Amino acid sequence: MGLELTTTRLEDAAKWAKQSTLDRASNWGRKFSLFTYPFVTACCGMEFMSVAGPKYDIARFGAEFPRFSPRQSDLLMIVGTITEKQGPALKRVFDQMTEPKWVIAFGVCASTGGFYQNYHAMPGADQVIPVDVYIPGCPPRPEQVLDALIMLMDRIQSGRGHSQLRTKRDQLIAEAGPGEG
Amino acid sequence: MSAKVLDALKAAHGAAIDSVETQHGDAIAWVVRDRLLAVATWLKSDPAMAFDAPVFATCIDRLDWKPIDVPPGPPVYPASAGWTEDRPRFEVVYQLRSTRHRHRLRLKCAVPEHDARVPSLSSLWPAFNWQERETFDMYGISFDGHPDQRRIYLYDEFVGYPLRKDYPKEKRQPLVRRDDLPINPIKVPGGHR
Amino acid sequence: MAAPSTPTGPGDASNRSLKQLVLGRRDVQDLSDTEQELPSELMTINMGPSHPAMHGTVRIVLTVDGERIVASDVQPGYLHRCFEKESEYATYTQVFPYTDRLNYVSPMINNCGWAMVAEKLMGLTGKLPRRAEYIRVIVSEMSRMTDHLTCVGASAMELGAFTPFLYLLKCREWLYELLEKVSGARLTHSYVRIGGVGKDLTPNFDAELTLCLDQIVKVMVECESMLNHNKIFRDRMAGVGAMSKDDAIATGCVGPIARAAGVDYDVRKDYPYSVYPELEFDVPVGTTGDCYDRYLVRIEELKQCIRILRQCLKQIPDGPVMVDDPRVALPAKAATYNTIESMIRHFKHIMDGIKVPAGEAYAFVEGGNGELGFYVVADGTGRPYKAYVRSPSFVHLSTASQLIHGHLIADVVPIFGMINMIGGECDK
Amino acid sequence: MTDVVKPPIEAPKPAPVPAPPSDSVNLTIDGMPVTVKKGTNVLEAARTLGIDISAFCYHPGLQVVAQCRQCLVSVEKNPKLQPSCQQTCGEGMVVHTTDPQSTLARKQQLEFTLLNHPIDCPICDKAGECTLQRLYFEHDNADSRVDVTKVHKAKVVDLGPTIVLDQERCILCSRCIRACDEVAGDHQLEFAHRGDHQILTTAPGAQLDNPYSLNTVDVCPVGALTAKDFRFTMRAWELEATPSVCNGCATGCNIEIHHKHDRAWRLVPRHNPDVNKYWMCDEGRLTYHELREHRLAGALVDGLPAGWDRAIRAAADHLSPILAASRQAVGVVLSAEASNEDNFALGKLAKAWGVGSVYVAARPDVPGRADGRLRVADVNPNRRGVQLIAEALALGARPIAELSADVRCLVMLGAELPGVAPARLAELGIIAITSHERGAAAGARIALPAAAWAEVAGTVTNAGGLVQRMHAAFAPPGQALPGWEAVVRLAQATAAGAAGKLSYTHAREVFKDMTQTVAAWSALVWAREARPLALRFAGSRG
Repeated sequence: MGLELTTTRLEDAAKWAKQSTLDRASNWGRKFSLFTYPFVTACCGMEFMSVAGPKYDIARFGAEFPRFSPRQSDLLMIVGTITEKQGPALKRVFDQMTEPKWVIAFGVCASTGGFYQNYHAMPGADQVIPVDVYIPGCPPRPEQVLDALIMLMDRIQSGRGHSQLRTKRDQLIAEAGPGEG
Repeated sequence: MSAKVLDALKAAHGAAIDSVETQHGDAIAWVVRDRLLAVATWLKSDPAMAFDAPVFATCIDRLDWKPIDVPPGPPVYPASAGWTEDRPRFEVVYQLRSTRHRHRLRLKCAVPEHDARVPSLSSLWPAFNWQERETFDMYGISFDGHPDQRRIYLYDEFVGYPLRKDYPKEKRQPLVRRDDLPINPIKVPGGHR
Repeated sequence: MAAPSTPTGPGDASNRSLKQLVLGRRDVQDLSDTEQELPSELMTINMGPSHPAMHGTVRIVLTVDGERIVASDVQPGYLHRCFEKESEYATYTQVFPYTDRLNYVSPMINNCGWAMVAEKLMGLTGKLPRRAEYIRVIVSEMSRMTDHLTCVGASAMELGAFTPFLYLLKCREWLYELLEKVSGARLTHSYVRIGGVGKDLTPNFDAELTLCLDQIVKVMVECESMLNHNKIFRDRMAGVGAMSKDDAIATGCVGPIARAAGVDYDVRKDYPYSVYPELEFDVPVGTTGDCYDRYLVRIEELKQCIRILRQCLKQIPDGPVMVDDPRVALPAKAATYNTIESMIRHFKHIMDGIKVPAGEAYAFVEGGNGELGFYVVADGTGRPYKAYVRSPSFVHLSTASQLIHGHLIADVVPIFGMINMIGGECDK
Repeated sequence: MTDVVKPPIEAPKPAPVPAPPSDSVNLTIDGMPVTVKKGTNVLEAARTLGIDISAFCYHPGLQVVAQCRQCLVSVEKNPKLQPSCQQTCGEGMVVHTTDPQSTLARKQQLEFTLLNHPIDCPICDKAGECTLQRLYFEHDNADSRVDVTKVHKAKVVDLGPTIVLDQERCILCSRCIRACDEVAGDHQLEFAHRGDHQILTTAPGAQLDNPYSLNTVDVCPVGALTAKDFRFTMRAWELEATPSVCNGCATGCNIEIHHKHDRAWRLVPRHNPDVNKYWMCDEGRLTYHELREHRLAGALVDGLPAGWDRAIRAAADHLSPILAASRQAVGVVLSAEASNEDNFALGKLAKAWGVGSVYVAARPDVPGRADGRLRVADVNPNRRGVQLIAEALALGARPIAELSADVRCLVMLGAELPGVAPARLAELGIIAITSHERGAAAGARIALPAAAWAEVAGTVTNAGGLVQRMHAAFAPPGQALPGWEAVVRLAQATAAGAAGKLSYTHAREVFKDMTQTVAAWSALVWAREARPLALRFAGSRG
């Protein structure tokens, strides 16, 4: 594969990545069977309940099944404020999930820290792990969450999730052989 | 009702009480630090007081206390006498309630910065166990005789006491190294003093 | 407090309607089925900080002998968002959103508590328009309902009963929609203001709430029939995590937990505030202080909430919803844009904050979990010098170690469910 | 102020003699007795009691004109209301400020003032620190009663190089006119027209261009006069204030640094009756721009970036052989622009090394600058301090222009070596401890980044010998450290550190050592650190 990898940026992996039919098929399967690990910490959890509850019903999108073991889940929903004390736990949960995995930052606290800018609130979960979709709102409305889920599905289908890209990049580097990169 | 409690307290423990005041109907008694445990024991056991229920314990850091727009006339705050520039920096506050008499009382203890200790009341009211740990965690007040004085909200690696007025609000002490982040020089707010 | 407290017997005089419902209880000691086995080593197990059965985030380091808990270290703080530090940097009005996120299951009550402490410092207590007081009670009681609905529903779900969870969540959704119509936000309302409330109720709020309550009553009948005599539910709840009356008082417990243990203490009755003296309601009190009694107390409080709400809808007068005091009330928008006087006043209120005279005060309300208080030291500026929240969850969680002592690991789940530890409130 | 280090070292003022009884008068204000010095006006007397009488035109540093009529009070046995700023306290006088008559008069006066005031608060630079806003909010707070069209005037009048005037916002208090007259001694502003068409203006064709013009912005109670330098840059209430001392010249005006987001946004004068009263010059106000220009953020070795450790090692490697060969070959340059602490630490190091020659670098005097007011010819903030330190340490310091031909290596504080020929500079191996990368420091062999004056705690000595305290307002850029700390690191890397004499960890320790060495400063104490005060917390002090 005559690629010259001059950089290891994730965006380039996306550029080089060509989806095979198999990729497309497996990504189609992945996007409709998301197993969620709800990392619920705070107020957003109430809205997460509503999303999972009868009226908004996340089951319509194939993501209703919360798995409380990170090893069995592929979507990490960070629901609520992440604090410095929580950071190691979050990172550990993320590390325990198997590839491919995706992350949604649910609410403004998980995205940027929101109006908690202080010594203990982390300014966004992306300080410690990569995030695929950010949902604004304090807390977001359930409709926003469903919208974010659909956005994530698009991303999964096109193979542009963080972990998909990272896998692709590693693959490309391996194919390019030693001495490159 | 609050006046009755304060009068009884003064009558029984005159020497241990620095001063008493009432603010917005809340009874407040300033207790000499060394006598706090004795006064509290009496408050709990005396049938006329019967402060059986603890409400909260906390601390006030008066580091930059400069009340403004104070109405003219004698100072409304603090009403207790003897307050000058070299006043103690901290005030430890205990709020008590009596289920029988329904009265409430706030005990205050002046605590200087260089000797930030008070006797623990957790042996009298178990609820103060965690409340005092919280006060220790946030203000660095040490409670003599506390069975388990550890940080409660923050982690052991945390340096300093965040609710002190001189702790910068946004001074974070991360537990997870942020390697993947774009390089931001981590600055210590306030710089070199 | 090393040993678990034995449940007190039934027959307490204050027991109104619950004594028939405490049947089928087993004594704590009977639970032992591993007593006669070979001696085993103690094991340390870590629960949390991200655990499905923990409401919010708390970490428990359990030392177990087989399945039995012999020691535990409960570690809160994973959601410490520095309410007090943030409040010192926010104006009194800007603190309302932070209070929303303390007990995020019943934000309106927190709003009221914060407003009341500022009003106490400003000498406005009792001078609010009556309509504002009634609106505050209405939204508070609705919030209390969402709190109890969530607590009961989630606890039931954690014990395997998924249907009541969905039913009760449906009720909560109705209440959220009503509160959204009133305040503009589903969950974090920031609706109450110092000196009144943000805006008036919607025009047909009366009919909508009545309809909503009627439906909730029906759903509650369904849920109670599913839970009250459900064998699994009762076996998991009754006799679990019991607390004596004396312990409840000494450990500072309040609200449903203390009332389940027989402590007849409700801020709305004992230190009446707002228009509660004009409303008729009962305070349910349990006898044994175990999880099942806590469940029953919450269910009964839900019914009392409905009773209060129906009275409020009948009694609420017309009139303004904000006190007529330029120190706290914002001018009308039209005047703000067209006259310099109102513009200045608006500017000063928003940018400098409402000036609260120097002093200190402690004001408290009956929150979803009990006495929720705010202790504020003001220095005359528009921002609190110190703001402390007396959070019932924190006090209740401090008893958890003692409540789960001697129980099985599985019992941790109902005990924590019924303590109803709310992370935002507990960790501040 | 607590952070002015007292007493002054030269010509100490005689201790204040207790005022004889005849020098004070007793009066009663709102039922409260008060004793004040003879000649005090009622408004100031009331302020000592905590009674805030509203006023626009009164300024304690300016002449009293009593033209805004906002401070009217009732004085018993006086049929008419009296302006309290002009009313001198008399023995036995009984003053009322809360009686219905005077309260109403003040309220109505405020209503008149607001009559034509534009609804500009959201776009006004003064909003948040505006006296009109404060007085309305605290003393009136009533709704508008008028429904007439406001008189319109010019919104953007360019008064000169520094100031823009909004005539609509002007409330005609004349403070700015008096500030020009009394502070700058230059009558450049005047009122024109009559009634509600009256405006503030300069003479036709003339400009407001005196060197103290920006003081008019400070005294303006509303947002009529705004500084071109500051307008539309930052919200006043979001700034934080840290007390410090102006480093623009040898006067040492007391200032507040108003800062946010780790940079200064403006400097404003801070009241000090012994130095600058309420004022400072325009040039001094604009010195904060230098804090962001040509800054050295990291250590450089031969012009290339290096970490602190590498740079210090390189400096030690460079110095040690030269020092070992000949003490005469190394020169140390103290700087009249650096603080006492930095100079003292470097002076001590020079002693420890035993170098042959010590010099003082200072910016040359600007002869036309001195005006007998605040501006002086010497534009170095600390020339006097360096002299005293050099004398106390017996360094035999000479001006840098007398640089000896033997010197092959210079260890210098600051960036400039005025009076040294460029050719000579090129052959010197310079080790510079500097906040800015310019002048001689730009060609230094090793440049160590130092914090600038607004970023560190320290003291400077003004021309009168007054030692004044500066506080750190914000963090220095990049890896910059306080100058004395750089000196300590340098000392520890060379043999001098072994003596243990230079092991300071805080400016306080340098100061303490310095006061023990410099006899004239033996009575000085290190003032407590001042924490930045957010202007918003100042609330309504406007």
